[in-house]
Amino acid sequence: MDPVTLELPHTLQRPGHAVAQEPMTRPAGPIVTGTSVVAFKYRDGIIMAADCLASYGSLARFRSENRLFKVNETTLLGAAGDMGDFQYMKHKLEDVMTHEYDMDDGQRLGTKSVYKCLSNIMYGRRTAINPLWNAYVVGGVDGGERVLGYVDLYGTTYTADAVATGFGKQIAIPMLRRRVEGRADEISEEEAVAILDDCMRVLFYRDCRALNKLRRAKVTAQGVEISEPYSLETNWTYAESIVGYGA
Amino acid sequence: MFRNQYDNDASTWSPQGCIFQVDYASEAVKQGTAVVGLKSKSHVVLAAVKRSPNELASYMKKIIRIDDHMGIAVAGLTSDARVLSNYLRTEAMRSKMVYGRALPVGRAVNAIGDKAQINTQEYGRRPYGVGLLVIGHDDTGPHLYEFSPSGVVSEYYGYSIGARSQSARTNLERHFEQFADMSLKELIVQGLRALRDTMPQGKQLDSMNTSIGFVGADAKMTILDGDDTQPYLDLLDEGDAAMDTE
Amino acid sequence: MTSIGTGYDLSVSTYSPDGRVFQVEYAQKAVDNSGTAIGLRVKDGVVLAVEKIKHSRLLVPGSNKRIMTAGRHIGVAAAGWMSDTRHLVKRARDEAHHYHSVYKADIPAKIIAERMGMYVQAYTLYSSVRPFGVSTILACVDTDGPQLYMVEPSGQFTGYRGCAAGKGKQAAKTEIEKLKLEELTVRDAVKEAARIIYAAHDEAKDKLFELELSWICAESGMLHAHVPADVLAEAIQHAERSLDEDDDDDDEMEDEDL
Amino acid sequence: MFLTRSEYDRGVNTFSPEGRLFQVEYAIEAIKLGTTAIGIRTGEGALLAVEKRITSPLLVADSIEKILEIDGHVACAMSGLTADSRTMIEHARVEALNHTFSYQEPIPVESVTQAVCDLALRFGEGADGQESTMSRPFGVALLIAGVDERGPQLYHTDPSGTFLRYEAKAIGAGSEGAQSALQEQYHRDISLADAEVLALKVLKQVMEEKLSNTNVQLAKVTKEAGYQIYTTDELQAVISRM
Amino acid sequence: MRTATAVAAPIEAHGHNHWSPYVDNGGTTLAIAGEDYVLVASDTRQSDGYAINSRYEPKAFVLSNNAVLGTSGCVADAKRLCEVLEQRAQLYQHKHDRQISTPALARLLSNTMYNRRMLPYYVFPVLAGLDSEGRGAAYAYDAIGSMERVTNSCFGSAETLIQPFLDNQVARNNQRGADPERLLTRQEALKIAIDAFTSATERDIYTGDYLEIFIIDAAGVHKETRELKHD
Amino acid sequence: MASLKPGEANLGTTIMAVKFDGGVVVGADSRTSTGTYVANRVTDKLTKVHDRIYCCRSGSAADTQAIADVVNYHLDLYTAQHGGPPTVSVAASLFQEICYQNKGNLSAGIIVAGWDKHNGGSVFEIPLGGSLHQQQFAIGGSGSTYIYGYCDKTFRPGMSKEECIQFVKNAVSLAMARDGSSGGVIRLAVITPDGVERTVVYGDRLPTQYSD
Repeated sequence: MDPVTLELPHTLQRPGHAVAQEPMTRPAGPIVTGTSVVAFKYRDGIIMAADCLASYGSLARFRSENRLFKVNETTLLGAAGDMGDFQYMKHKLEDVMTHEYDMDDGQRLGTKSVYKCLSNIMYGRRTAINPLWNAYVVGGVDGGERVLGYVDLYGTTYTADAVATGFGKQIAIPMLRRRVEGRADEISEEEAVAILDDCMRVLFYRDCRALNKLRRAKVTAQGVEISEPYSLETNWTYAESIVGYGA
Repeated sequence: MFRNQYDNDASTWSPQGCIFQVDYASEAVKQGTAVVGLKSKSHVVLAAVKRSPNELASYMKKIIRIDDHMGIAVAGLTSDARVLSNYLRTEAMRSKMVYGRALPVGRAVNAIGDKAQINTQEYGRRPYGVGLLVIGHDDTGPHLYEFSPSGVVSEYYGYSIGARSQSARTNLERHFEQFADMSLKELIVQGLRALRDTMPQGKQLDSMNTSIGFVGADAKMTILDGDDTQPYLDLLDEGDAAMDTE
Repeated sequence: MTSIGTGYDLSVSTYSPDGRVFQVEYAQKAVDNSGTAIGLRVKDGVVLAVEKIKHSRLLVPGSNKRIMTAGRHIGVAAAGWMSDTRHLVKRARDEAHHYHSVYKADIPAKIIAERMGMYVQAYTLYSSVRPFGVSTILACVDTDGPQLYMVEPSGQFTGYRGCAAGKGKQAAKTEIEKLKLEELTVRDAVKEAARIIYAAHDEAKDKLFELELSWICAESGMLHAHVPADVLAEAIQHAERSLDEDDDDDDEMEDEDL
Repeated sequence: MFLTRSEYDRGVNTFSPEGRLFQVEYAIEAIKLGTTAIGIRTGEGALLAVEKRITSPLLVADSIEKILEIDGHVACAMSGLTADSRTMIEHARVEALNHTFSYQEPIPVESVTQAVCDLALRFGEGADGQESTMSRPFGVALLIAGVDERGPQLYHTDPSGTFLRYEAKAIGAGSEGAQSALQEQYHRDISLADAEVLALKVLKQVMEEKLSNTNVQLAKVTKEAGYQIYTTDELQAVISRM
Repeated sequence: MRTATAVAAPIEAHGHNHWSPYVDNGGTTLAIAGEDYVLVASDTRQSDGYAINSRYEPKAFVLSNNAVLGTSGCVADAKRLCEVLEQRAQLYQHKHDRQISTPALARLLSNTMYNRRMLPYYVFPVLAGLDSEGRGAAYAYDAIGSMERVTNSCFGSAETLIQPFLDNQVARNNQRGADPERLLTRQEALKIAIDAFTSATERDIYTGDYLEIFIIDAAGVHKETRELKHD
Repeated sequence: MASLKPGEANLGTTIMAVKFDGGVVVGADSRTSTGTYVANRVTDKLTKVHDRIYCCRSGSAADTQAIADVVNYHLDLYTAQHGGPPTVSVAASLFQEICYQNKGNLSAGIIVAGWDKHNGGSVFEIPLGGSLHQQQFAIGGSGSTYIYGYCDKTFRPGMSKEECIQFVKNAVSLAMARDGSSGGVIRLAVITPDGVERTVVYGDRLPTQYSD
């Protein structure tokens, strides 16, 4: 039986569809988008957070999305940018992991390998001028070593003690520079959670595309844990002291 | 005996449910000089006899490096071996490129096994006329595999293929329980000992016709030829001396 | 077989005067020469078992698997040519993968069996290829519960409660028919499967063999997986005990599969 | 013997029960019909010598080319169905040029040889898995002589697509006699000058007609001057030294 | 009017139709060739606009044949280019069963880059190793593979600050009474490389954090890492 | 992003689907516009793709119809092969596959809703960009932007079938009242195990609301 393939009938192919392959017509840009992902290393592993919002332009359209994805026992993926592309990537990674499972030969695909594979996909699409409109954060524990990496639609990759995407780069990273950089090994889980919540709170205050309903996840030697959605305490009291615009 | 009816191509079953072309291809393996492979907990070793038509000629290459963590020894049609080793090399590089990891040895041999299977099923092709011993070290430790023209691959503690390899296998069967804890050196000598049993009357192993390969947790794939093999050949004789005294 | 040598049996695209396709029957021979493989479908899962005949003690136990996985929730046990088996398993994986990529759902047992059947059958149509020398037993748990199918060299595929292929087919079948499969749990089935493989094993023909056992059940997270070591050991003990009861005492067996 | 063979020697891709590919072995036979060619490796350079069969006085001897340049530092002599060799040498030349283009360095001698052998194999699956392009093996053997940083080298290739490195090697009709002669008289530290004489001496033994400066061809590859084919006078000089 | 319809793309998506696949991640690499050695130095800061991505993301890579590839420009391209080069060097080794020489590698790199003429690697590499005579060899490239063997070269965000300094101190251009032929000693080269980066870090926001220095000689590759300013 | 070609019929629209225990209610307005001209005032934007699965189409009429046809074809094939009806999520996945793979060339925002025996009633949304989102209720089309407030305020999980029908009527009529690109009649379909009842609320019988 021929495997089913989905193709649109020719009636649908607009004139010039043939040249639709040619690069410049393609990039549509992100449509349904998620904002910041924030993550950093702490004593026992990696901690990461992302809110549950998928925006449609400025419309807060889907409010219980999960932007944190468990790739395998040791690897966690956080996604910002286009949700369609993220779903596509999830399927791709699932296929890779299924293949690994089928091999059934005691080999494990470590976080570094997942990160490499992910980066190749992103770079490949970028080089085809048909990028996946995402920025991803990969976190995991690979052979006892903590791995925290970033890759975006340009295929840019880097690893660091603290990584964030989008608005988080501007707002969370400076906070993390102070509280995490250089002391990742000392930070206990409680402290890590506190730091992370602070970052997410400020992002909620300052990022128009953020939502005060988020998920937290950690990767440790024990594996990957993704929390249920929760909300942060926020404080508005100083509004009282602001009257007029200072004239 | 009606074999000739059924043995002209690889896409015909015989009434007994075998494929003669594949059996014949296995004969080609027996025409090659013997190679031996064996593994310990930490290392895996190849030993091979090289053939040379006359004293003015160089010796046939028997051991080929695939990657830092993998190598093969060949018995049979060298040209087929080249096809397979090139394929293995590209697969190994692909694995590095795509996942940044050394190609798992088991997957490597299965890949060529699957490739060989196609040649045993389609008309106009022929089975590969070569057998391989594939050694390698990956996340799950050292491995030794045999690849045969039928496309079947099997993992062994120690094994031998090629001319008169049966006597080497008998030798290995006698000792394989000890392999696990052997040092690399002991393992090599043990391999040479098995290899020696395949030598025809009046011929023996020397630094010219012997080839040694090994790989392990702490050792990249290494191939020893010529004088580099001498120290181990010496150990081999010492070992015998020791045995005699016992 | 009468028309052997008459020339009607040289190509899979030739019928014999009595309307048989000999090449397919010959391929079946390859299956009958191989170690026994069985599958049991019980109330809470599926169990696969094979008798892996070993031609040498040098083989690494547990390697060279004859039961393989095709897409997490599907297990394939085979009797016949190992290299043909790998070819088919590869195809099964592709089918499972493709189905998932289109429907974002796991491929149901019936569909995978059907597609494999069609694939195998295609190799019985053209003189340029030969039929597969393997019968594959597909185990699967889908939305309709545990499923078991067997695909034969002819491309014929059938659903079973319990099935067997290979050397010990007959012996195994009679044993399986005695079981009340609907009442068994996978835990029992694992033991029974081991017993049946041991019973079907022919000491005289091949000395060395290894039992391979896999299952799909709650315990394996509804994924196809080889059974844990302890379960395997327990099953083997059970098998050997019941063999001794059938008073053919055989000490060699002990050290052979350990 | 011949009869039983014929069961399995139709297809290039059919194994005999002993696991042999007869078509290839027959192709190797074809070389025994060819003119004799000799190669000798010395410390100073590698030498090639061939016999030309001047079958008719009307024939322009120079038009028979049995030694050809592959690259500045590699040459080859051939025997057998020499027409086949053209394809192979063309391939070798291209490989050599590609290498120089890619790496700005001369191609190693062994690599050219390997390239030729890969082509020779294309009656079956290509070395990198390409589909086959020919329905019979080449019926020609080559002696490839060259110099690279490993020093002077001599290689012999046959239709089976396998090659070996040699100190001295003879191919063609007179190969048996010639090879044993070489094995008696060759020694590792032979000088190029002596090698020239040896080569011609051996050729002389196996040639029907009398050896002259027109019916043999001599060429050398040295580190200093690369590939050089001997002029009639140079050839005469060597002959007179015999 | 379209904006009133359901299918109007969200504001964010507009203006992406001429999306450029390139980013400049800043950073600087220099090379100085001597008689029997060659030196490569590069900082480890990776930035994206005003944001520092990582303080330690090396942009100089040791290749399997002991040559060093220093890069600058778009890291995605740089890393891939390095991988591709490694793989081709590996192929060379498989094919000719010997390690590729640095001059051969230099030519290979040039071809590799030119093969992507239509979508260039946005990288300005310097390749450093020893030539067949054992002399220090540095090769400088543009983004599409035009190459030149040089005694010194600097590419990247601080290029305009450092190159003139090298021209003067290494090549001795416009240096009265100096012998332009004399090559620097190892110590001199090291000193100049360090000074160059320390000063450039003061003026170029894209260069900083750490300095990695590779010295290649007959004995192999020696690497040392030093602090640069983190600001 | 593929925007509409001049003269291409556009479903500037209000579409909606709500899930209740035992089924779903889908609803839509009926206006098709080219520019500011109403090309069709009684369009049926509720398209059946299988016995118990419907989709509501917004975006280019041509695109969305073609997609619906393709999916319909594949669902029939599926039924034949599997000897049983597909789940709603399978249907939704097919829609997504097409919308995602061709996102550069399509302008389609689709709601897929229906009933199947494994998951009961379910509602999926596939906006531009081809992502897939399962929802309690979904609204789409240009009109939807005017009624998010009303819907978020009104919807409660576990509403009865009748409540859902009323909810859809009110929401769609409010959108039609404020969105120039939506209008005409309200078409409704209620999908339950027992079948599909389709009803129409005429343009002159719409729920009333403040309209000065």
